[in-house]
Amino acid sequence: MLIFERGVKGRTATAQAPLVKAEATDIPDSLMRKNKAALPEVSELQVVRHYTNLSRKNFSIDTQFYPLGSCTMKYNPRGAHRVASLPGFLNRHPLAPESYSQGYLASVYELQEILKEVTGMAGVSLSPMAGAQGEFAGVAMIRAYHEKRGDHERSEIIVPIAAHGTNPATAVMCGYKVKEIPVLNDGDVDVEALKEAVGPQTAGIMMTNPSTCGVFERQIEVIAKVVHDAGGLLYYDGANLNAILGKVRPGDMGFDVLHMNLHKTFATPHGGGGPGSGPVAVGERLLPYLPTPIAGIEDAGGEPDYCWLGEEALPDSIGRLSAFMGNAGIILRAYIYALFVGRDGMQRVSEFSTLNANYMAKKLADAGFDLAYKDRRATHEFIITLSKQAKELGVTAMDFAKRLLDYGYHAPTTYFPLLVPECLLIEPTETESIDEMDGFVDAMIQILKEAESSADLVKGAPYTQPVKRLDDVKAARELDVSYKP
Amino acid sequence: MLIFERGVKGRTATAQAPLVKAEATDIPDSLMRKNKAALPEVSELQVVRHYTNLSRKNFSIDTQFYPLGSCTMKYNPRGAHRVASLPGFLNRHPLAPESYSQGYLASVYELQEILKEVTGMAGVSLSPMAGAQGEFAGVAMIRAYHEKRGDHERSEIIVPIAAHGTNPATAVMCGYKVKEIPVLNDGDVDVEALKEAVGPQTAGIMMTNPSTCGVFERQIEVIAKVVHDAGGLLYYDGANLNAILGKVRPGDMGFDVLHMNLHKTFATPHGGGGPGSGPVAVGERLLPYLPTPIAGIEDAGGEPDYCWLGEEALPDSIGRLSAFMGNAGIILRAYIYALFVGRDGMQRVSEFSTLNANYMAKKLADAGFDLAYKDRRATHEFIITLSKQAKELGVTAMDFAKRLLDYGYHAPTTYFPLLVPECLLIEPTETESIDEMDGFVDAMIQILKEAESSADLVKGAPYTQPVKRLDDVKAARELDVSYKP
Amino acid sequence: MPFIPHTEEDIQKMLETIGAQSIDQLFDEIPTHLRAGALDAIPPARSEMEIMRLMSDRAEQDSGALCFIGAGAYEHHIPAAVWDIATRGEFMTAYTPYQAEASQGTLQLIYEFQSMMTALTGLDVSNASLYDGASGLAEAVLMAIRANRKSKSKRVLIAGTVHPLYKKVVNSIVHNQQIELVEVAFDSTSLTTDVSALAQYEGEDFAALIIAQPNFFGTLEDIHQLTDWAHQQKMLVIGVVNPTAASLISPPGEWGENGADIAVGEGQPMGIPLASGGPYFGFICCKQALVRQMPGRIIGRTVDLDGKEGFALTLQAREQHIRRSKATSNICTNQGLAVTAATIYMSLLGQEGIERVARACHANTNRLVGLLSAVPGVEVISTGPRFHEFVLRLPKSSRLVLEHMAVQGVLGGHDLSDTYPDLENCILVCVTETKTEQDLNGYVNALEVSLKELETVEC
Amino acid sequence: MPFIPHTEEDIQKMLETIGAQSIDQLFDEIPTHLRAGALDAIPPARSEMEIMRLMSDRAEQDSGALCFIGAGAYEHHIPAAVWDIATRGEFMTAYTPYQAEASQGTLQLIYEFQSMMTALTGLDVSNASLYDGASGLAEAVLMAIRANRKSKSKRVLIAGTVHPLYKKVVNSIVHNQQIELVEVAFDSTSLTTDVSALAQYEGEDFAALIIAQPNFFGTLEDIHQLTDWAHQQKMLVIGVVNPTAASLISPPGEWGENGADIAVGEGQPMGIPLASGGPYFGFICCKQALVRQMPGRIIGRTVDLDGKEGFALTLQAREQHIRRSKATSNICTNQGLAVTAATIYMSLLGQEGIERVARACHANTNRLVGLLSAVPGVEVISTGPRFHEFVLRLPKSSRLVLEHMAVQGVLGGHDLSDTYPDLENCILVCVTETKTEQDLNGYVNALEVSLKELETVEC
Repeated sequence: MLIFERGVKGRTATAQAPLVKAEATDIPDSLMRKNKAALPEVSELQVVRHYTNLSRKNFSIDTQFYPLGSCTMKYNPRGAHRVASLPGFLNRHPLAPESYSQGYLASVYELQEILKEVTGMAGVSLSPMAGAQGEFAGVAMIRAYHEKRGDHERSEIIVPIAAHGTNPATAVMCGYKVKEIPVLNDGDVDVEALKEAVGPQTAGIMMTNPSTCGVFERQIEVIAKVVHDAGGLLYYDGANLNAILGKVRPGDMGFDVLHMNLHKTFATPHGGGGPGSGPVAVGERLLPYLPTPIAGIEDAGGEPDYCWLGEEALPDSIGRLSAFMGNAGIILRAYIYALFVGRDGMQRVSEFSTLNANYMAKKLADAGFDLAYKDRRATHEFIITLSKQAKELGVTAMDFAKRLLDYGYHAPTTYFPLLVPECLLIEPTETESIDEMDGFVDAMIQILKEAESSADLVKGAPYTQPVKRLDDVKAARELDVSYKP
Repeated sequence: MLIFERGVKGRTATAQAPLVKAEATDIPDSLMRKNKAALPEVSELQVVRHYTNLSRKNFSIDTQFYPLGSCTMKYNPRGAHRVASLPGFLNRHPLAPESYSQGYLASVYELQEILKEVTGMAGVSLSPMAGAQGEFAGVAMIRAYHEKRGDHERSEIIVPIAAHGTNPATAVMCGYKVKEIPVLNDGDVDVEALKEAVGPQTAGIMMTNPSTCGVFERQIEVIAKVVHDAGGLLYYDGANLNAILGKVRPGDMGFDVLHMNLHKTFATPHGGGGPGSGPVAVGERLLPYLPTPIAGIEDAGGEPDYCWLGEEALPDSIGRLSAFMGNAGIILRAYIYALFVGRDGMQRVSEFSTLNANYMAKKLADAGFDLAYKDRRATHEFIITLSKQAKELGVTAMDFAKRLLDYGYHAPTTYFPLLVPECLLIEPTETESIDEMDGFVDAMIQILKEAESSADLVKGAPYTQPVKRLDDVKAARELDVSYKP
Repeated sequence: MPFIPHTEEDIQKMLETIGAQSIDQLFDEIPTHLRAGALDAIPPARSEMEIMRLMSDRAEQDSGALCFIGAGAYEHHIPAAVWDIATRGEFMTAYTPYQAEASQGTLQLIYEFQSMMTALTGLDVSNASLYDGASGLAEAVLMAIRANRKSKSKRVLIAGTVHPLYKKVVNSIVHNQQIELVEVAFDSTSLTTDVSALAQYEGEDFAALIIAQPNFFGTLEDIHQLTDWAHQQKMLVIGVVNPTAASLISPPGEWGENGADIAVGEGQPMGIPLASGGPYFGFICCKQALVRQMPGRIIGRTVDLDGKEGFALTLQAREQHIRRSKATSNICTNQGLAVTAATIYMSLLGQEGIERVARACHANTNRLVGLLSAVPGVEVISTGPRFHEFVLRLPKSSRLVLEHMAVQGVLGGHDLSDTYPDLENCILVCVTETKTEQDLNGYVNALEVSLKELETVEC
Repeated sequence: MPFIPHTEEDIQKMLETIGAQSIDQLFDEIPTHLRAGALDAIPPARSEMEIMRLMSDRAEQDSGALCFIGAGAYEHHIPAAVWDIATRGEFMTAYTPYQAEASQGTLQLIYEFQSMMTALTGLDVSNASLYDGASGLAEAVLMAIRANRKSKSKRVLIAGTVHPLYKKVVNSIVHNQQIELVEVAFDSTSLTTDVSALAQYEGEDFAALIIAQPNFFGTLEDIHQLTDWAHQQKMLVIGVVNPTAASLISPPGEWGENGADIAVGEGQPMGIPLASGGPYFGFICCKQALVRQMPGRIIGRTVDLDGKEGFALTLQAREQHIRRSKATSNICTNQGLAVTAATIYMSLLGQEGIERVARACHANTNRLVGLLSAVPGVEVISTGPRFHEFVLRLPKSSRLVLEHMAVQGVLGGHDLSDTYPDLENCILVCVTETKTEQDLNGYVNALEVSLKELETVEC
């Protein structure tokens, strides 16, 4: 039942609005609203109950193992949430003077320093509000760099075929054409194809490493040389940074710019689809182009004095990407997470996420599932392909995914990357215990047995959720995207 | 699965304890702990996930209609919880000096004034930590009063048979014998029996009004006269105060002392069984005996200065009932609720809880259910008796209660009061909407139909909860009250 | 190891299963010389207790001022229930609802959100949110250019009264696609967009006209005239609106003869704390005909195998994970958690409640304007009908006055001097429903004291 | 009408159903002259926004001091997860788990709580909690009198080193049943209970001996000797213990040859904020043989119709709602929500974590004692092994010194002068793991400044 349907005309949650209804006689009638907005008319208890119960219809990290590949669904420390929710932080106006901002600015500045160190880059801007905006900022900086040098012929961004959809979409938003290059059977980029693809038209390449195939790109240094030699720059998509955090630094691999997904690698809550935060880090060459604002420091001896660096300080910046300075609350949470984890903890993140992924991969392989890249080490995630099961039993990756819900596990990412058929991309993260992983593997084995003995059971799943499989075609054809009373 | 069973030796939630393990060499070995306590050894995520999931196995006001008679399960304002959780309130030490207590004391003092006004009494102490402790305080004051006057012969407390079990248990804890008196068929106390029961041995009477029969005691003034004439005092059990809040005041009915259940009438969360808070209010005669401490005021002109009144100020007090001053956080929440509701809102509480109860009673009666007191007005709650159904269909009040859970409604109170067979005591409270009540009535009608067509279905309920009906006999016989690894 | 549950025994067991000697061996495909060294610039790990202490002190540093700054982010009362429920683990720690059956909570909530936004804006459809109001406007511009079939132009007219930071953000985002923003000068007396200023653009090809209501100065534009003019010129109309104000004043769907085509804005006033600027959320609504050009996620209502109502992501063919380089935007995440809070906020307040908030803001603002008329030397120069902000001209350096007021614990407003040379020593002042009579007097007092202090200094 | 959902239309519809003309008519059984008039002493209703503002100011008034007071309530770090989860609606707004099938969350949690408390105390069984430590001790006294089959006495021996407020509370609660507490004098040098002081009671009939470990002064008693003495005298032993300390020092179950019989204490240190004194919770544990004499709720593990594990209230025949006047206590509610928090706290910390907390408290306390040795004129008079409190004798009026320290933002300790004539100008100081090196120096500094100020005043 929709919240609207719980309402009746005239019902209100009285305590929540001013008790007196003030006059507004000085506004001309023609500028006043004619028809009242058809918002819900409900009591406070109804709202609390409705949304509490809605929340109970979700899977989440706090309730389930959620091995969604490429999404890094790790534990979101409650302490980070608590600290970021201190009234002093929640009530600060984004345009408050620096005299009322030192606490926030100190935290932001220190996070910038931490991110520089852990990525091996020379500068950081925290302002992009999500991974995709970070990508945009990164490619826009590549563009600004070429333009500043008067190199106007570079019109193409190279993207391996396994890349996230945001990569090509971003390149287009920055006014580039996209050239896709193939990936070999072992998951590495086809370097020969890359060599053919590069040229004076090459602005840069967008890559992740480890790639979305869940393997480390072994030719990364060759790739960097090929692209750099052609005059292009290397963009690192930080979606998979969790796999190498503190272990290998993008800067050391030859990347010129990268974004990070703080909501993944730095464990801030995903919130059912956001907010995220997608800071960018750059090498020396791109420093002048970082998006504004950035936290700076004026060290006049004694206590440091923090300040905002804007257009004046960075005249060649690609500019501002949000009205204020990005998803501040997420930035704070990431900073707090970094304080929790600390210097030594950074590489533990990659070590234990890698250990977990390799463990699960091995257990699943032993149970008869096909790994997509079985001769490779898994990184923090790995892919199994259910092509055999789809062919022999008629049970697809989607069916396995839906049936897993009945067993109380969120499904891994399905059908991504696009180049592996019937695949599940599985990322356990470092915060899950062996017990949870064993439970998941047992469920997969059980589902395989079910698929063998009663395929329809699996194909009809899920059975235990608030709804069964939904009619997506109807959703698109008979578009109903808002309630009409 | 128990939290203990999720643990493995050596696992810890590292961030939550000091990172360094300090020495304690100055404590003699003989005084040190020999065997480590077998507490869970789990990760932070495991704890969060375990208890989040456990919570999901509860019914609660925030998720369900919860018409549990005599328990006043109304909406617990989130705002009261938020305000009471302000760091300034949470971090105040109970023994902090008054200079660091003015904010808290002002709130407590004002709540005392509000409760005096709404009960019609002369003094209030907030220190009892629950209804039962409030009862204890009340009866102990009655005893102190008689003793102070040298009236040592009064050894009995009279209790109507419909009373809560805490009433007689309390009388005994105060060193009294209990004399039970009957209740008439119309729900009122048998005044003739009362007249016979009173005498020089009568210390007082403990009553609720409205009684647990869900009706207003019409003879209350006669009762008061009979008891007072015999030299006894009248104790008002505030369990049902919601029914008359702001409408009739216990002080005006002739009661000498009462306790209130703030967690009921003043809408503080019940917390799965507590904490509660059971302030006592008294008339002039009992003022000297109030339990300590009480918030007082020193009005030296200008800003008021609040202070604690302890033994020195109240030398005849029955003393202290808690180490500090009771369930302060609950007291704060109740104060905040009183601010929300305000002067005019007090009697709306009783009006709308009464309206709701009478509405539901009528709807159920119309649907063929038997009201226990059908010729009486319902108060804030009412009783239906399923004797007929039990006899004719073999389906008991317990069966109805369990089946209601399957329909998503918490069951009303069952088999209380003891004098009505196969009863359900139903209290909707004023915060529920007509829709929820209609849904409940529809469910009752549905269950009645089920009982008529397939009694076993109802007798086997619930089916949709985490467990089916539990074996209480085994629980008591093969006592397992703590996990042994 | 904070947050990592592995015991030594677990590790050994797992390595045995894998057949590896050590965790380090799992990284053997990575060239050794690429391995990172010690990360000295990162401080050592701290316990939660230590972090709480450190950060409480920092939060304290930023606290305590009475805030009269608005300029795109507004202090409102946020009911306690809003974040109590929005931060339940099931909402807060869920991912994008890709597995619809296991995400009905988030999906239904977003559907309800979309419905509320269309109700408030008076338009037909809404998406599931964008990053913030400013980037939302950039998406609206891209959308309008795609959607306007009557125009091939990559130029867009924008009122000079639109938030200056929004203009910057839009430019950052769209300029690489050779899209040009052409700014319409505003009337520096009325601080509104004079329809006569548009005359010069008549007959030119623009994809859209962007208007803000209330505008950046808090003043109300004559949106009906502006909208009708743009439609006559075959432009789409993009309205930048404040959702609180929309409950009181004419919403985009009611502008002019046919209503605006697209409405965008900052969702922050709907239950989102100021929080240093985010996470907020941008909203975007449009007429039904434009729905397939809308960027970002959209949730639709449908049925399951049993015909039972359910909710799912829909029209995904517009999005990057399907369309890749041909998507309507590269946007992926929305601001789900903020939307969750906003949906609860709008449910709790309803039309009646939001309107009361809007009216209280408006009345308080006018009250402060009234009090300021008694302060010698200052002048409220935005005299037209306003919502909850106004422009105040100071007799002294606005920078210095604001600094002096801040020392007294009053953030007196947002300085306009740098951005608008015509508005020297002017500040933008905002008063919401949160301000009491005492607060308003506090403002006046801090202002008077500051002016006096500056007087003295100059002597 | 805050929190009341009824519209005028709802009301009319309901009255029609009932067949009444007005709501007032529903009260027609109540004599009119009993109706209350206007409740003028109650302020008019306020909105949540107004209440938040008022109460934030009040909370602020009570904030900001560094607290070194213990004396039965202790400041510890409380992990954020504890109350985030404990206050989920399903825990916070549920009632007593009378409908077991719909309350398995609370029931299992309490079962786990009981298990943790028995693990910490080293005893066999625990109940679901009592109101607080002090009233818990009163219940333990009543229980011991019922349970001790070897004694018919209604007298109980209590060490003089037990918390003075506990003694008062016990007396308030039990004296009406003609129960007498006989206090054992303590050694004013060692601030412990000297076994030799017990000699005078040998051969007398007492139902129990009550000992606190650590005792009120923070000093450790020789609990093994005391326990064995009491058992030889056929008394039961009731231990009053601090659960944090119990992770480090000998728990009641390990005292003497046979262990204490009953352990009670204040549960507050297990994740409950100081919060002006409550809600806290009392715990009570005992040997298996005494379980049927235990007051309050007890949860047991059992199976359902399908043989599946489940949890339910058990041994209810002890309780007031069944046994009425013959119940073991009149207690009805427990402190469920506090227990919920404590259970999450104990899970997060575990034995290792609680022990680290205990060790850090102990080390910090000794550190402050060390620093104080350099302050002229003051003397730490509790010299024996301690946990996290000590007694400091001041060279000036303890009341004045504490007042002066408070002005400097340091709550220097709890004044013992009034309660213990032998301890004139002595204060009880507590240091927990929350205090940093800087805090300890701050203490010393505030103390020195205060002493100096008082010196000056007297000149």
